Amino acid sequence: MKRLSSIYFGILGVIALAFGIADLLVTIGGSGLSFGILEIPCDAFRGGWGGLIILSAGLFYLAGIKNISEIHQISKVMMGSILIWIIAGLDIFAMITESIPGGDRSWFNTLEGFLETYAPPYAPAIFLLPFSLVVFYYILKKERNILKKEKDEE
Amino acid sequence: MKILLMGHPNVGKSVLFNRLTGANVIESNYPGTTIDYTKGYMRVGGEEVEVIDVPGTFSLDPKDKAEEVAVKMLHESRDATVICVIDASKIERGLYLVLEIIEEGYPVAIALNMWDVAEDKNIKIDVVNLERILGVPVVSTTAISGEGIKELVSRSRGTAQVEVDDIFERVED
Amino acid sequence: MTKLGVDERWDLIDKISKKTVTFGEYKHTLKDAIGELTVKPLTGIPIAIAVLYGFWSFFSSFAGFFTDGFFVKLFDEHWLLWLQEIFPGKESWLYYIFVGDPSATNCFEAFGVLTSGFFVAIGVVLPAIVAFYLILTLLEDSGYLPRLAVLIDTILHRIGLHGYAIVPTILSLGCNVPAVAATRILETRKERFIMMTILAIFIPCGAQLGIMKEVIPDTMGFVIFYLFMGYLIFGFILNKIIPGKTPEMLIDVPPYQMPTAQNVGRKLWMRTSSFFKVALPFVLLGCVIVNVLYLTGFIAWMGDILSPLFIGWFGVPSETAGPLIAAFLRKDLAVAQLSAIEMTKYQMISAVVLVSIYFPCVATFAMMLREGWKELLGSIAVLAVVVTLYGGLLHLIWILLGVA
Amino acid sequence: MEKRISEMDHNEEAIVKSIDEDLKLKVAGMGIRVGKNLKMITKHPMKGPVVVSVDGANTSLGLGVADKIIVEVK
Amino acid sequence: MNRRNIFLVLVLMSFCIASFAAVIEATPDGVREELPEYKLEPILIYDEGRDLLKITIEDLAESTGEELWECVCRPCSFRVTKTAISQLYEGEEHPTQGELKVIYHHPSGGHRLSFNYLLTEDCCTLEMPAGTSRKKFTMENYCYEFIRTDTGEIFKTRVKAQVFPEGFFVLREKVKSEMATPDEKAEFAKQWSDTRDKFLVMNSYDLFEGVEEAEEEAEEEAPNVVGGATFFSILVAGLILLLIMMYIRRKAR
Repeated sequence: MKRLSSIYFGILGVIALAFGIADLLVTIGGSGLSFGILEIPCDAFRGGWGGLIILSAGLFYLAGIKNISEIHQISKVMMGSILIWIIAGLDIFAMITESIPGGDRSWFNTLEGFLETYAPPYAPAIFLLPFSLVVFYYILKKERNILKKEKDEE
Repeated sequence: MKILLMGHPNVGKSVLFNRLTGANVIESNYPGTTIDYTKGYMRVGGEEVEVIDVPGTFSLDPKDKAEEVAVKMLHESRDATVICVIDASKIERGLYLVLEIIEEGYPVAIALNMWDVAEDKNIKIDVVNLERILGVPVVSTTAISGEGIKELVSRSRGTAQVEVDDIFERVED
Repeated sequence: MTKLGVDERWDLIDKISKKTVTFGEYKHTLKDAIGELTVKPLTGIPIAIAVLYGFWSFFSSFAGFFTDGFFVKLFDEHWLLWLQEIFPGKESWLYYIFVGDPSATNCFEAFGVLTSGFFVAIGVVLPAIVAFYLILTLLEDSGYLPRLAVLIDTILHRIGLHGYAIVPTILSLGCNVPAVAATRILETRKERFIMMTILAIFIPCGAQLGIMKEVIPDTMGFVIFYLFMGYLIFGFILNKIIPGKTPEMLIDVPPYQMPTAQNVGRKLWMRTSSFFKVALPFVLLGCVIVNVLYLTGFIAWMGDILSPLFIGWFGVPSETAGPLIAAFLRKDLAVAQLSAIEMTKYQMISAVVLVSIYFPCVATFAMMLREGWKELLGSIAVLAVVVTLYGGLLHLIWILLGVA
Repeated sequence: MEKRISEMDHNEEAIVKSIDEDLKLKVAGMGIRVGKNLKMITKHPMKGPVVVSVDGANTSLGLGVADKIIVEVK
Repeated sequence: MNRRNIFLVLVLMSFCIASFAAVIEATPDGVREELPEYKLEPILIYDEGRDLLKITIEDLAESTGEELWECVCRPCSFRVTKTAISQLYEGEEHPTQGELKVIYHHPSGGHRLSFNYLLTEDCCTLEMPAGTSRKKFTMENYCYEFIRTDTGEIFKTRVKAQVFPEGFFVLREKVKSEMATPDEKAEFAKQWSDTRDKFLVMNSYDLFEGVEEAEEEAEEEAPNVVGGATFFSILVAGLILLLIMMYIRRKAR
C-alpha cells in the first residue's frame, strides 16, 4: 500500500510541478495559452504568483513521498494538497462571485449567464483539485488504523 | 458576584465564555488600549452573575500590553472569583498562573479545558487528587462540546480563599 | 499572603504534577507535524506566500463582488439620481458640498459628502474592511497568525519592528484607520512611531488600490513594488536614526485549532462596528474639508505656488498640481481626477506614486493625532522628506532611462 | 557540553541550566525554567527568531532572548 | 551601518531599477499579422471610360495605403460591395463607376477610402446611426444600402451578428478608452484578428443578411452553458458530500 501511494503522489507532484512551470513561463511569455478546456493563466497574479504556489505544491508532494508512512512525510504531502486547495478554492470562489451579479443589465445574472461563468476553460489548479483530495482518504485510513490499534490494546 | 475568566491565550477561554453567557454580551475596549475584552451575564441559581473574559496572559508579571491589561483588570476587582482555564495538555504551565492567582488571595476554580487534546497525547490527570492538594475545585471540561461546564459553574460558587502554605503541606503526605 | 519566588513556585508545581499527572508516550500527531512545517523557514515561507495569495485573492473577489457587483450600481443609478433630484438649490454651495457637482454621472466624480463620501466609506471601504477582518480573525483563531509573525520577524526586525507588526501592515491594505489603531499592540513608542509612519506613507489603502486598478492597471504591480521597497528602506533608515532598542520577540506558538463560527462572528462584528464608529465621521469630515477648500479656491491657490516644485522636481504636468494637493486630504478621489488629465504613462506612474505617498486620508490624520501630536508632527516631517526624496528619485530614474 | 539556545542545532534536545535574572520572570510563565527539558524546533536565517518546544508547547524566542539562556546538551 | 547593510540596500535598489526596464518596452499589439489562405474573385467594374477594371482585395489595400492585415474595414467593404454586385447584376452584366451608389454607416477611414476607390467619391454617403461614435460601435454601423441608379433597384444588407464575437464592441470601447487590462487588450487583439480573417474566408451568405444562396447556419461557439452546468453541478454535489462527511465525523466523535 505504501508503494502505491508514494507513486501516486509522486506523479501528482510532477504534474503540479509541470503546471507551475507552465504558468510561470506563459506569464513571462505574455500571451495566453489554452488547449480545449485547460487554460494557462498569463496574468501576473494568477499565473505568476499562483504558478509559483502550484510549483511549490509539486515540490511538497515530491518531498513527501519518501517513506510516506512517517508522520512528517504525510504532513508534507498534506501541505501540497492544502496549497492546491487554496489556489483552486479561490478560483472557484472568484467564479462564484463573478457569476451572481448581473453587470449593467440587471441586478442578478440570467441563468444562462450564471452557468456560463462556470464553463471551461479552467486553470490547472482546478484539474489538480480532485486528485489532491485523495490525501483525505489516506489520513482517514491512518486514523482508523490508530483507533483499531487502540482497540487491540484494550 | 463577579467571575473573572483567566488563563493562557488560545486555551478555549472565549468558547467557554460564549457557553456561559449566551447572548447578552458587551464588547468594550480597555481604556487607552486596543485590547478588547468582553463582559456578559449568566444566571446561577436565580442570581445574576457578571462574567468577564479577561485577555489571555501567561503570568501576573506582564511581558506585553495585553498581559498588563489582564493584571490591571484582576487587581481592579478585589471581590471577584477567578475561574482559571488551563490547557490540560500543558498543565504544568497552567498551574504556574493558578498558583500566582492563589497567592494574590483570590478564590479560584480550575477548568481543565481541552480534555480531548490531553487524551490524544495520553496525558492522564488524577483530578480528585489534584483537587485535594490545591484545595480548589478542579473540573475537566471540553468547551467545544460543552461537557463539564454545568459542574464547573455550580462548584465555582462555593470556592474559598486558599493558603499557599496549606498546599505545601497537602502535597507532602 | 506569602509570595513565592519563581523557582519555589516551580518546585511546588513539580511536586504536585509528580503526584497527579502521568505522561504517557507522546506521539507526534499530524497536526503537530503540519504546525512545525508551517513555522520552519524552508517550508514555512512558500506556505506564507500561498496564504498571502489567498488573502489577496479572497479580498479582490469579495470586495469586487460587493463593490463592482452591487454598490456601484446602487450608488450611481439610484442613490445619486435620487439625491440630485430631491436636494434643494441646484447651484448653491451647500448643494455642492453635500451632493457635489450636479453634472456628475457617477458617485465617484461627484465629490459630495453624501455621494462620494458615502460611496467610498460604504461602497468601497466597508467590503474591504470586512474581508480583511474576516481573514485576519480566521488566521488568529486557527493559530496560523503567530507562525506568520515568526516567519516575518526576520525581515521586520531589520526595520525595528517585531513579527506582529505584520497585522497592522496587512490591515492597512484594507484601510489605514484601523491599522493605525492596531499599532497599539506594539510595545515601545519607537516601534509604534516607525510603524505608523511607514504604514501611512507607503501602504496604499483599499479604496486607493481599487482606483489604481482602474487608472493604471498594467503598471500597478510595479507601483506597489516601488512602494514596498520604500517601506523597507525608510523603515530601515528610521530604525537606525531613532534611539532606543526594539524588544525581542517572545511569543507562544499555539497548536492549530478549528476556529469556532461564534467567536469569529463576534470578533468580526466588534472590529467592523468599532471601525465604523471611529472612521466614518472622519471620512465624511474629510469630504467637507476638501470641498470647502475647493470652493474657497484654496487648493487652486496652493496649486499655483507649488506647481514649479511639482513640474521641476517631480516632472509631472502642471495641471496635476491641483489633484496632487487635493490628494493630501482625499487620496482616492485625487487618483480619479488624475486619470482625466492627459499625461505619459511614466508621468502617470510618478503622479500615482506621489499620491500614494501622502497620508491616505484625513481620517488617518486624525487617528494619528489621537495617538499623540508629537508622533503626528514627526510623521509629517518624515513624510515631507520622503515625498521630496523618494518622489524625486522616481523622476531621476525616468531621466536615467531617458523617458522623462 | 554547555551552549546558548541560539547555538543549538536542529532537533537537538537539552536541559536548561541557567537563565538571565531579568529574563527569568518573563519566560517563567511560558514554561521555560531551570532543569526543564527543551528541544530546538527551528532557527531562522539572518538573525531571525528561534522556536523551541518545552513540554509539547512551542515558544518562539527572539535571538536576543535565546542568547541569554544557557542549556546543557545531553 | 556596517558594509553588509549597505550592500543589502544596493542590491534592493538595483533590483528595483531592473524592474523598471520590464515596464518600459511597449506591449505588442498582439494582432496576428499572418493571414489565412483565402480565394477571392476580384470585383469587375467599368470605369467612366468603359474599361473593365479588375480590382482584387490586395489592389484595394495598396491603393488605400495600408497592409491588408492592418484593417477589418477594407475586407468588409470589399466583400459587401462584391455581394451587392452579385445581387444587383446578373451573369455577365457589370456595374459602371458612378452608376452604383452606396449609403454606409461606418465612420472609419477604411470604409470611406474603399468605397471611394471602388465606386468613386460622389457615390458614397456616410450616415452615422444614433448612439454610435468613433469610440462606440454597434452592429448598426455595419449596415449598407446599395442603389443601382440606372434601374433604381436597391440592395439592403448588414453583417450578420455572429460574425462579431460576443462582447466585441464592449471590449473595443474599453480598449479604445484606455480602461482595458492587459489580458483584455490581448483578448481584443485576438478577436479583432479573427473577425478580419472571417471577412476573407467565409462565404458571402454567411457574412451578410438577405443573400439567398444555400444558407446553412454557421455554428459560432455558443456560450458553453452545458459545460458550465456540469461543472456547477459537480461543485454543488462535492460540497454536499463534504457537509455530510463532516456531519458524520462530528456525530462519530
